[in-house]
Amino acid sequence: MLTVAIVAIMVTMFLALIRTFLGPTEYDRMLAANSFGTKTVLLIALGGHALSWHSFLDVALLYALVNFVGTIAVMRFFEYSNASEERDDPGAAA
Amino acid sequence: MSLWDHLPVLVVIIPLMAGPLCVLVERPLAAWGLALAAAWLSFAVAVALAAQVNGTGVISYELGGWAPPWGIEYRIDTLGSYVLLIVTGIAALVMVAARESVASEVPEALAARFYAALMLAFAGLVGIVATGDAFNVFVFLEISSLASYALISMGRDRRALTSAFDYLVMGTIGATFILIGIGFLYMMTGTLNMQDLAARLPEVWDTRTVRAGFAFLTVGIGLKLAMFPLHLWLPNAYTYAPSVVTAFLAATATKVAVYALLRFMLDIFGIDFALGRMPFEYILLPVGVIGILSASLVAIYQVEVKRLLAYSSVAQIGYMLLGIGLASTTGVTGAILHLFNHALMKGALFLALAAVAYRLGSTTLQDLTGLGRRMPWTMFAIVIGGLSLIGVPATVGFVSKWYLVLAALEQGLWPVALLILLGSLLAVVYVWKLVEAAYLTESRDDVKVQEAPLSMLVPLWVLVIANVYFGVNTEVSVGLARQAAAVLTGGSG
Amino acid sequence: MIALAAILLSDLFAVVMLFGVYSLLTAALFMDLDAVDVAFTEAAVGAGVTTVLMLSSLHLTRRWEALPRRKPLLGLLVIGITGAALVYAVLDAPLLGDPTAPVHQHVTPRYLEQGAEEVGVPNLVTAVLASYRGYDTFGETVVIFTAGLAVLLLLGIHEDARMRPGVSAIGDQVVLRSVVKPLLPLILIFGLYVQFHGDFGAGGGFQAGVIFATAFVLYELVFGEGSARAVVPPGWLHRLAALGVLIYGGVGVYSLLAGKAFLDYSALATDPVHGQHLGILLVELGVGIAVFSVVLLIFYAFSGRSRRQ
Amino acid sequence: MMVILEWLSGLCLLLGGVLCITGGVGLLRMPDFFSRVHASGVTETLAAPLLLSGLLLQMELSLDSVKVIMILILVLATNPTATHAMAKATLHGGQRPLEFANDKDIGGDGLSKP
Amino acid sequence: MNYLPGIFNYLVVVFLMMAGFYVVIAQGNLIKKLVGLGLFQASVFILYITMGNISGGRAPIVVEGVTAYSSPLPHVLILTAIVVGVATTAVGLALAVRIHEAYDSVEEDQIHAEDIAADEALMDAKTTGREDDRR
Repeated sequence: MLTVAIVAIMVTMFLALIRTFLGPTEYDRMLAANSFGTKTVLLIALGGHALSWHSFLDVALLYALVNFVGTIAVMRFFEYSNASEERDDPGAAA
Repeated sequence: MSLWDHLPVLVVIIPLMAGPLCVLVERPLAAWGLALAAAWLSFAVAVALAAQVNGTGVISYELGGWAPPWGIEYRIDTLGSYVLLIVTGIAALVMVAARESVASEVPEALAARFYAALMLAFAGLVGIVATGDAFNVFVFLEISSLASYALISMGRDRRALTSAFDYLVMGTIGATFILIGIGFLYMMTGTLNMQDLAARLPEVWDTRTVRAGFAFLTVGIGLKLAMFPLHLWLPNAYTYAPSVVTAFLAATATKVAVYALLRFMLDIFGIDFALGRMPFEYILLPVGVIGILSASLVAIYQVEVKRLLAYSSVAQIGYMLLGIGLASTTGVTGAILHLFNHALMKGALFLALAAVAYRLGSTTLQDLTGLGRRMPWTMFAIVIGGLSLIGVPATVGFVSKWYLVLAALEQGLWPVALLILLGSLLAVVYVWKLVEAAYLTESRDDVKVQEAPLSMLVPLWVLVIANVYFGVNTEVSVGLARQAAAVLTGGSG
Repeated sequence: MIALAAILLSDLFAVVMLFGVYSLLTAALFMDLDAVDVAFTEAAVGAGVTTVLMLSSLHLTRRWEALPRRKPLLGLLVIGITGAALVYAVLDAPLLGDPTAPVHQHVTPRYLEQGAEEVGVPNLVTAVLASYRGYDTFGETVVIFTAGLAVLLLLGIHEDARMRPGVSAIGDQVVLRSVVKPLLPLILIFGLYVQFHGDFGAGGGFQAGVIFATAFVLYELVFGEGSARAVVPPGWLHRLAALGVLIYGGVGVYSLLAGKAFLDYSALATDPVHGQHLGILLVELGVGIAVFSVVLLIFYAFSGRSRRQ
Repeated sequence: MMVILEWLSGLCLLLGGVLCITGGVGLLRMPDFFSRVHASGVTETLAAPLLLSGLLLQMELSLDSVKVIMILILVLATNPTATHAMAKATLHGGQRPLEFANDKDIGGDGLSKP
Repeated sequence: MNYLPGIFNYLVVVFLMMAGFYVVIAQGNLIKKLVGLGLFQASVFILYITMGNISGGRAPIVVEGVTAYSSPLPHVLILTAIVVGVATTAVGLALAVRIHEAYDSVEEDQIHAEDIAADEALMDAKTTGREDDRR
């Protein structure tokens, strides 16, 4: 079952990756990257257990943290930046 | 162990610790005093080290108390102590002149941090020279480079920023290449200690990995060194950096890179590998010659004096590469001598320019017009430095070029010897431009310009006198250089 | 593959996001190659610090890349040569995981066999990092300090009257605030754990410093510029960073004065192994302080700029 | 007892895996940002605890299980928050869900304008 | 992934390295250059870690009953290198920000164009100034 779950996570990561490439808006990329990050956390937690890595949980914990902070940072700098010139044309991301 | 045994590490640690302390004290004057004291102490340690090496031979120091292949070793031989002397000496002199110049070119609020960065750049360079561990070279290289990027960007012109950025990109590529090279060596030998590497490399000489590692190291150091086709970052960086920084970096940074090249190529790989199995001399010779000629030619057309001298630096680096490429003891002696001499001349010239910049605010050829009468001491220093660049007898430039020509003739390379002379002729042209502007052109306005302050003149003239002294009395410098070269080339000749 | 996309996209924002993802993947690869500590650092640094810094500087500069590009011919040529050299080199390299490779034959065995006894730390990476090659790590700390100094010289930290605690830059995200608030102490505890658990598992001063700084960055991001500054004033940070470096160097100087080599921790206590332990603890603390303050300093410097435009 | 645990954990993992893929497909196939947020956010929030508790059931009780619980808490706390904040940010940035594409008045924009 | 043929990992590294290097050389955008630099360095890290790996080994943390560990030395080197890398990136970004403030652009071509324009303007000013003197 562990293997099945790991494969499932990998597939999802791949899907999220495609979404990150495609865009089309920065929000989609943000979302996909965030989702990708969460999946990485899960992957490390499960995979680490399966392959009995040392102290993989610390790493997973750190990932979860970094992922969250990264997402917040993206929002802070791209959506709530007080400078309005950043908002020229969000639709043209692709 | 007494303090006497700790000299190899002290020479690095003193400036390294002075950096953070400078940040802590915050007042510019205090920071300057601290930096000055650290630089002079470091110089004193270097002198003591040189004496020690002269007396007892190679000094090895085990950092952290771990024996070499496992821990990091500091290893100082004749060449190392020689380069240490140059670097710390120049730093000590530059620091004396720094106060006035920095006060005029750097905002006061940043001055303490500026000194801290200067100390760190200095410590990084010294660390590269002192270490006997390949990876440690990379670490200290990055300390000095990061500090120099910041220092260069402190120039007043906005182009200082772009030139610092270019330097950063080029420098990081160079450092990464060095990292790749070290990685390949480590992969094949399993060790990072230089002596150990030298002992273990012959077994794996014939693998492609080692050859590629050699190539990556050469290119990487070449980038840092401003070897001819990779020199593009240097002129801008030297032109727009604050004058003190230019004086310091021009006299030391590239010299340390040349040292690293010598160390890696001749010491670790060994002359048999570098010249026997790899076409090292066929690359270095033409690169050196083309570098000399083209950079000198470009220098002739510059109007900004700092940039002119920067191109001349690229040309002088060509001479050093040429000396290494000649691959004989005489050639390497010439290269090491030129390393020493060039530090003296460029130190003097850029310090003189710092004085000019201090009084005038800029250093184009136009600004120099008529300065021969207004700032006689400074301009006379420039003239002597220039003569030394050309290689006029009784200056240091003559000595090293003499050895280079000699080395070329030894191997029957007449054309190379002629090209060296041609390079000197080109140097005559660009130095003449300076002299003409300073003495033979009428000044166009009568703004009263005073002679530079004493604190700048004294270190300047110490360097100038050293230029002449080591040009006349060649015993010490040539003796040391020959000794170092003999060790590097395996005592063959 | 991600790298390719990074070349092709001209939206710098997307490029940076992909860089973050790429660095997560790299870290996962490191995990797979048994390099736990490296994965840990890469995740904290590559995916965390670098991404946040790149985002904030993008915010300060242009988001879109100008379209006309230069002809890449020369670049391709250089890359072709370098790539060829690399492939050439790699053909003779020992295979992945080959136990007879020189790397595993020469210096490494001593670390593996005696490291645990000589240094008294089960995590050999920490043992090598802080003791055998402690001087490199000292250099590394100085590099970090230099970077902080350089950023300070370049950007400076600006006190802006508009930066009061409570004025949030991120708008009115009530949910976000209420979730982040209880999270912060947890992060700090995690940081402490990483700092002091480094002897036994993955972690150490560097990673802990980053995690600590992350907590404050998060605080500042969510609760507005100035709120973290009220807790840790920017004016202290460079002193704190200098202090971190000096702690490390101080340990070295102490052992030097005690008659041992620079950074020989056995000088710290009568029992050498005990001294090693103490030394590593102190040194890691110095690294942690320096890294924490420099990362936060750099973040302040960037975010302070953004308000000034 | 052990058998039951085994089965339970297998079930959790399986369910979690399925949900995960569902979320991934949703993320890829849904037509606009808000439905994508929904697809990935909701499934992820359930999938992560399922997977982690599946893992927890397989492990022996130790410090590691505490860490797993920590991760669980962290993911549970941050994930919905992040998706929520993102959706809100998107509204703030001027995007509208497909159905309301022409309706300018909805959304939390009024609140979050600085 | 340890069963992959031994050389494959290296080739991936080479590919990544070239991709990063290409970005550094061929791109005109300063920030993108830094991203490329990051890629370039990260690939070197993988190279080092790859050589430290040993098949059937464990992470180098001493545990009872385990004999094969990966070599800790490359890990230590790369830890240092990662830190150096991020330090460089930070300084580079700070420079890019300052450049943007000074030139209002982070495109290399535009910056060069502005520099040349500024040079010419300076020259013009100086030559006209001289002519004024002569008059």
